[in-house]
Amino acid sequence: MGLTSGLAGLASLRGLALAAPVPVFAVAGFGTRTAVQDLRLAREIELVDTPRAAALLLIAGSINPAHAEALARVHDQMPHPRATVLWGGSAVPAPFSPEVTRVPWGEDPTPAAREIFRSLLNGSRATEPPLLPDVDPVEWRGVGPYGQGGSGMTGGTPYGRPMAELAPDRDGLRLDALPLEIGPFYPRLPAGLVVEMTLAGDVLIEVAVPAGLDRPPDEGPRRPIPASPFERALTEPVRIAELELARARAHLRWLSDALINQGLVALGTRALRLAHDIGPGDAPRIRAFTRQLGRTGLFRWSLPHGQGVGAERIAGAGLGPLSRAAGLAEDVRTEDPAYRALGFRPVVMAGNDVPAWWRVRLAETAESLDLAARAGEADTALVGRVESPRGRLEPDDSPTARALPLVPELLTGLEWGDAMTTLTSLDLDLDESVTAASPALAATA
Amino acid sequence: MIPTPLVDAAFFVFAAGAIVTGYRVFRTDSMVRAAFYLLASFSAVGGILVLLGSEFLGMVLLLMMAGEMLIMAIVMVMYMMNPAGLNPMTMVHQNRVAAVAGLAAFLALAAVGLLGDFPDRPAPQPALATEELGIELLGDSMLVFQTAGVTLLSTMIGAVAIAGRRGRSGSAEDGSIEPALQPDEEDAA
Amino acid sequence: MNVYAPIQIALPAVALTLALGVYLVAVADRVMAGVIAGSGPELRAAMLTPLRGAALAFLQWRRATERPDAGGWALAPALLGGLAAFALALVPLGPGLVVADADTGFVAFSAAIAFVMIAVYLHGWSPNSALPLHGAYRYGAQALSFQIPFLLAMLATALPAESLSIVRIVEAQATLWNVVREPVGLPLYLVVGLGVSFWGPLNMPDATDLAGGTSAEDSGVARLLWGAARASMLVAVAAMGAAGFLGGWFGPFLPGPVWMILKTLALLGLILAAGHLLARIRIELFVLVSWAILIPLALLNVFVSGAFLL
Amino acid sequence: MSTEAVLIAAAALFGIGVYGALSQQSFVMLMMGLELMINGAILALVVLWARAAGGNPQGQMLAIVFMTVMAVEMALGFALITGVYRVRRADITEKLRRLKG
Repeated sequence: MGLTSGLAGLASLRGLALAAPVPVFAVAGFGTRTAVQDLRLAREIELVDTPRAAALLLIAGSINPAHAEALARVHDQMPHPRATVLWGGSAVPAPFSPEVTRVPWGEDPTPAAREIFRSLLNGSRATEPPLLPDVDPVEWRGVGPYGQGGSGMTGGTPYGRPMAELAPDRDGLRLDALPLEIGPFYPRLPAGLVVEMTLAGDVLIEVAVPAGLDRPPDEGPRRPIPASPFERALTEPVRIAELELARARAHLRWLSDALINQGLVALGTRALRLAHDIGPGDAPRIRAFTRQLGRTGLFRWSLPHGQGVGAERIAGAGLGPLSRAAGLAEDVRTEDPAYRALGFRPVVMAGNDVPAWWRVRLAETAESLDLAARAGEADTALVGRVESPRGRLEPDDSPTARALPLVPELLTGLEWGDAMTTLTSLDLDLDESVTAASPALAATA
Repeated sequence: MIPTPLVDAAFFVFAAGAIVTGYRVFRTDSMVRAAFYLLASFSAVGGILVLLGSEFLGMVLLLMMAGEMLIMAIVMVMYMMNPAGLNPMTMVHQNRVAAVAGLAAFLALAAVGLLGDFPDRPAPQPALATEELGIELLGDSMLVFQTAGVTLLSTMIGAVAIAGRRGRSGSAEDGSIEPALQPDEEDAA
Repeated sequence: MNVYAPIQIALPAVALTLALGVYLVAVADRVMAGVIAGSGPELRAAMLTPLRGAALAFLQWRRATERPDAGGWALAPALLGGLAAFALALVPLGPGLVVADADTGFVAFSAAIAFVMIAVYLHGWSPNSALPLHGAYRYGAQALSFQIPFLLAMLATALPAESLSIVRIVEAQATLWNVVREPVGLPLYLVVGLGVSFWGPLNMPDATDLAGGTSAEDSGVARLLWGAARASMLVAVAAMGAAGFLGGWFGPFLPGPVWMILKTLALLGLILAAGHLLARIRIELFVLVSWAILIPLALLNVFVSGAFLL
Repeated sequence: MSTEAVLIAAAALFGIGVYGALSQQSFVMLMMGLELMINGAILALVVLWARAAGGNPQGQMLAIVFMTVMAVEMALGFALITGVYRVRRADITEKLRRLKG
C-alpha cells in the first residue's frame, strides 16, 4: 500500500467518523434535567454513560459550585480529541476556560455540537488540555523503605493510595472494605446527587448522603425555565388538565431513566417518546405499555422485593407514590375541592417496596391522563401546596428533601444492583428541592 | 495431520511458555497476576497434552483450570493483606533451601528422563484415544472413576463444613482465640 | 485433532465470518432498538452508524487509568475475540465443511466458555478502577454459577451422538433434532449463551447500573474491540446452538450451509430480541436459580436423554 | 518433540513447584506451588502414556485421578484457609504456631 492510498484511507476514515453521531457526556445543571434527557431522542447525538466514550462534554445550565472540581475531573477523563460545550447557564465553572463554546438556552445544541465535533476531527480546533494538575492525592515519593510511600506490608499510602481497611462482611469474615463515592455526575443518578458508600464485596455496608446537595447555584436562574405547572400551582390556580398531563409526563420521564438502569435502553427511549406524545385520554396506551413492561420480567426478576421502609416510618411525610405504595392514602389532591368534584381517588397499594412504587407510578400515569381528559376547563382550587409527581410540594418544603434522609437506611445492606435500582426508583429531584428552598419562591407564596 | 516441524515449534513455544510463566508465579507482587501466570502455565501444558494426542485431557485441564484460577484469584484478593502488591514484599522463607530443593528435584527428575530407558510404543490416533479412555472410564476403571466422584462429593461437603460460619462443631466464632498481629514492619524486615 | 482446512484458508474464513457476524449483530441490534423505541427501523442509519462509530474509535486516543495493568487490559479483548474464533472454528457449516473437527469438540467448546470468565475478569480487574472491578467480580459470581448447567445442557447433546465431536453431534440429528429430543436443552443453552456473551438480561459485568461496568474505563479502539469481541462471542454461541440443538445443516430443499446460516441467524435474532425485551435479572436471584433450579433441571435433561437411548 | 524434551519440561515445572511450595509464606501461594508440581506430574504421565505405554488407557485414567487430587487439594485448601482466617485472621504460615483451633 503506497503512501497516497494510505492517506486516502485515513481521509475516508475521517470522513466516515465525521458522520457518526456525536458521543456526548451530558451533565444536567440546575433546572435542565428534562432538556438533557430529551437529547436521548436526538438523532445526531449519542448520549454515553462514561466520559471515556465521549468526544464532547455538554454542561447544561448552572452547576453547583461545590461540584466544579468533580466536573473538571469528568472533563479530564475524556479521550482526545475533546471539547466542552456550555448550554445555557450564566457562569463558567472555575477550572474551565471562559472561552468555552456557548449555546444560548432555548436553542438546540445539536448543530453546535456537530460543528465542534467536525472541527475537532478536522484538526482545525485543538483538543482541550487537562484542567486539573496531575498530582497524587497524597505525597508519597521518597517515603518508606523502597520510596513507594508505604511501610511494611499494609501500612502507609503506597503510591499515594491508602490501603484498604477491614470490615465485617455478611458471612462473619473480616475482609477489605472499599469506600466509594458516586456522583455528582453518575449517569444513573439525578445530576447533583452524591452518595458516599462503603462496599464489602458487592454489599453496601455504610451509606451516607452529604449535606448541602440542594444548595442553589451562585449565579444563574434559581428556578427552572419555564416554571413547572406544579410550581405555579403553589401560587395560582392552574388547569387540572395541564397539571395532570405534566404529572403523567414526569412519571414517564422517571420511567425512562429507571428502565435504562434495568438494562432496557430501547424501552426506556420508548417511555421518553411517550412522554412527548401522550395527551389526555391516552390512558389505554399507558396501560398497554405497562402490560408490555410486565412481560419483560421486570417485576418478577429485576426489581428487588421487600426493600421498602416501614409505613409507620413515612406516615405523614407526603412522599407521593412512595407513601401510596405503603398503603397510606396521602395525596394533596384529596384536599382539593376541584379534584373531589372530578371524583378523584388516589391510587393506593400495599406492597411498600420497589415494585409497588413502580406499579403505583404506572397506575397514576394512566389515572392522570384519565383525569386530564375528564377535567375539561377546571382549575385547581387549592393554593399553597400541591401534589407534585414526587409528593407534597410546599413553598419551603419538597418531597425530595424529605426523601433524602431515607436513602442511607434504604440502601444499607443491599447488593449494588438492588441499591442502584432502589435509588433510581425513589425518583429524587434535587432541582425541585432547590426551588422549594429558594427564598424568592417562599416570599411570593 | 499437522506437519512435524510445526508440532515441534509449537511444543517449544508451549514448553517455554509453561516454564517461564510458572516461574513468574513466584516473582510477581500482585496476587491476581500470580493466579493468571499459573493459569497461563497450565494452558501451555494443556496445549502440550493436545500435541501429545491426549486431546481430552488437555481440554479438560483447560476447562478445569479456568474456573479454578478465577476462584484462586478471588480467594487471594479476599484474604491477602496486600493483594495488589502495592507495597513491595518478600513473602518467602527459607528461600535458599527452597531454591536448592527445587533445583535438586529438577536435576534428579531430568536425569531420570534423560537416562531412563523408556519403551518406544506410541499411542494410537487421538480419535481412538478419547474413545478408549471413555470405555476404560466406564469399564475396567469404573471403580476408580466412581471413587473419584465420591471423593469429590465428600470434598464438597467437607469444604462447606470447614469453611462455613457454623463450623464442624458450633459457630466458628465461639471460643476462638485471635492471635496478636505482629507489627507489620517486622513482617517486611 | 483433524484439521480439514489448511491454515491459510481456515484463518481468513473464520476471521471473515466473525467480522460479518459482528457487523450483522451491530446492525440488527440497532434496527431492533429503533423498532422497540418507536423511532422505526431506520435501516440506512442502522447500517452506517456502526461503521461510522468504528471509524471514530480509531481517531480517538486511548486513555489509561492510574497504574493499570496495561498488559492485561490489552489482552482481555484479544482473548475474548480469540475464544470466539476458537469456538466458531469447531462449528461445522456443512458435511465436511469445518475448520477443526476436534474429537473432543464439545470439551474444547466448554473450555473456551470457561475462559470467557478469565477474559472478563481480566478486563475488569486490569484498569484499576472501582466500577470495572465490581463488574469483574459480578461476572465471577455469575459465570461460576452457570458453568455447570451449561456443561450438563451440552452434555445431553453428546449422548445421542455417542461422541464429543460436534460433527457427530450434528450427524446424530439427521432424523430428529435435539431441540425436540430434549426440549429443556435449548432454553438452558440460550440462558447460558446470554451469560457467556453477557448480553441483555444477563449483562451483569457491563451493566447500565455500573455505567458500563468492566468497559467503563475503555476508550477509543479498546472500547471498539471489546464490543466487537462480545458480539463475536454471540455469533459463536448462536452457531454452536444451531449445530447442537437445531440440527445443524439438516433441512429440506436448501443446501446444508444455507440451513446452517439461517438457523444461526434465527438464534441470533432470538438472543438480540431478548436483549431488548427482557429486564436484567438480579444477580442474587440468578445465582440462586442457577444452583437450585438450573442444575437439577439440566441433570433431569441428561437423565431423560439417556433413558431414551436405553 | 522427543520424549526426553517433554520430560525435562515436566521436571522443570515440578522443580519450580517444589521451590514455590517450600519458599512461599502465603497459604495460597504455597498451594500454587503444589499445583505446579501436579502440573509437571501430569505432563510426565501423559508423555509416557503417549510414547511408551502403547496407549494403554489406564495411563490417561491415572491423569484423571491426578486432576481429581488437584481439585480436592484446591477445595480443601481454600476451605481450610477460610476456616483459619475466620478464627485466627492469619493468612501466612508463620502466624499459625499452633494448629489446634
